Amino acid sequence: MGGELNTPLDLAPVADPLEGVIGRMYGQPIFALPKDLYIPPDALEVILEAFEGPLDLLLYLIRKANINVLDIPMVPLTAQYLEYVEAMRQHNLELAADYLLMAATLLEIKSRMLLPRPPRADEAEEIDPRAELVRRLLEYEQVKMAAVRLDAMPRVERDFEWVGVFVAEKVIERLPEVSLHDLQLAWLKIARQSRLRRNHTIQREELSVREHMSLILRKLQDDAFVVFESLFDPGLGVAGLIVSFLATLELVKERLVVVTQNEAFAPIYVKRAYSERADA
Amino acid sequence: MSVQTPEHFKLVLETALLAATSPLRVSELRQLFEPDPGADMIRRLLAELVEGWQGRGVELVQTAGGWRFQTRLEFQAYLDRLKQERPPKYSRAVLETLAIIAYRQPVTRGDIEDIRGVMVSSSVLKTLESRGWVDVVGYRDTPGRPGLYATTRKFLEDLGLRSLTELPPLTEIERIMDLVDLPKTEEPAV
Amino acid sequence: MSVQTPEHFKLVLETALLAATSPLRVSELRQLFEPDPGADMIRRLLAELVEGWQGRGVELVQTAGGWRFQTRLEFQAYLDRLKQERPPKYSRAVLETLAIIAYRQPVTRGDIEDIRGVMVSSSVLKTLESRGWVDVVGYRDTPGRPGLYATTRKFLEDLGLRSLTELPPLTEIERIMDLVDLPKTEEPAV
Repeated sequence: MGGELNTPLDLAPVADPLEGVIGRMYGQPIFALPKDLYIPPDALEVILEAFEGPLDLLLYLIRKANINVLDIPMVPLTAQYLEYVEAMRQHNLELAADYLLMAATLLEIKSRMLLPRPPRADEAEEIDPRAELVRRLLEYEQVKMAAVRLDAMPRVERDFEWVGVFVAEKVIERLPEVSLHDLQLAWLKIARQSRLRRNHTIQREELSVREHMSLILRKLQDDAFVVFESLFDPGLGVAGLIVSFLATLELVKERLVVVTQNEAFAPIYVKRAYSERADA
Repeated sequence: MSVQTPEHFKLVLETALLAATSPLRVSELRQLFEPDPGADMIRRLLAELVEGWQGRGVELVQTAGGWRFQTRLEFQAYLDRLKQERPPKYSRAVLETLAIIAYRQPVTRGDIEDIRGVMVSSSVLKTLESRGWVDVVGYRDTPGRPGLYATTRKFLEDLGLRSLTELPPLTEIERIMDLVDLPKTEEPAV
Repeated sequence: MSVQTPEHFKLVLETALLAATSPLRVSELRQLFEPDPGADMIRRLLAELVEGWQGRGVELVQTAGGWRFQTRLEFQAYLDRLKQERPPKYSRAVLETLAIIAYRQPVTRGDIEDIRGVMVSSSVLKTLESRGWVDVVGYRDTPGRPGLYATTRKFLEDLGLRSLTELPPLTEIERIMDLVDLPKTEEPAV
């Protein structure tokens, strides 16, 4: 180790041990840097890599020595910082440019503080050369603390899990939905093809007749003769019966059903005019 | 958290199963505890959990891969509502064919073609038949004896109608048509 | 299933929330029901659900994206026993970068470097981006047009926060300075 590393420092002695183990030497935990800054070669890398950069290193030195951040003694701090940087260089640690830049900054502040102050009247406006460094140190320390707190906050997958139970699904084909509005629009498009103007005359009454035409045809599904009267459901009331009768007449007119009666007053039978089976 | 009561074991089991992304075997569930309470204990607690979740929308079931919580099928209809996917739509041909059958029934395929002025493909009618909305209720006495299509009771039920007469009257449609025709002339850009 | 009692509504809500893979907003939960019971009703039922899940290993919480069930912290020690891999631990570089983005957003990489006093490696930002916690929300109108980083909603959700205002407040600079003297007198052991 270089002799300058053993140089006693002007800083206040270390009051408290570090919070935790910062490294291990020959299997023994290292809780704090030795006061005389003698750093065992094996531990140096561990210690230096623990710093996140020059600000972090400076903060460490300041806090360790229990210095008032607002009144940093630049001479000893700069000296100690440079010793660390020199130790890094000697151990061929990759020395980030940031550390060198900070070294230059410290030296500059130090020299500015050593210069005699210009005889100026308005001392109030004089800016402490350390002000910017102090601001950066405090801001960084703030972020450092915020990072620790963020890390301590409960976080999914580390401190808790999200619940998401399996969704049992019957595979159902999604069928299109049709509304009355859809049907209206569909008819609208048909009507637009002007050939269909006559269809506009369809009335509610006629629709019910057509409905009953379908119902009667449905009753005749098995191609057998059906007694005429059985086509009418008395539960429909008079109006319903009339509609059913009109539907039957319409079916006859459109030759969709055949009505037969063997003789007067004999039972009237109704049958579908044609069936698929008859075609075959 | 260190209370080793069966109730607490059950809470841990339940929590692990609710958070799990795949089914958990009894052997895995045993690893939740130290010391190992044994497979019998786990199974007994699982049975109690199954019991405890009766009547809820989620149930604890044993699958080939192990135990897992899953939603009950009866709740699928609700969960489906949260899905963003839009329901499929019928083509214009299908809707127009359906409208013609509804208003002009019973009609043959030829009638539908006359009204629409275009051929009606078999797939259109098959779509409506397989949906159970139309069927052939008879045959017309014309060459080829074409089938007569009519709407079914299921059609009425699915559209929430008691009878065809509850279909919007065509006069109303005509009025709507006039309204719909308006934008053509007034808002050509839309 | 058609019983429209508050108890049944609660079952449906609970089921949807247990099955959801992402938080559900009140507006989404309203879609579960027809007719819409209204936001107030949903909120009241949610409050009852929160109450009903007291003492269990799982709790209903409100995060940035809406409501969701999550396991209670006290149960993580058990759940960890089933885990094959440990969740990632983040380096100080990653955590400090995250803190700067969270508290100072939107910030450029240059801003982060100024505050930390060191270069920020690409891997640090990539770690945060691939976790889905930060992303580029715009570009600053300076030479090179550097990207502006901000935290995402996933960041809030992963930390169980409803908004950035729920982040722990930054230690005030004055407090930091006071800390210099604190350990000597008040907290020597900590």
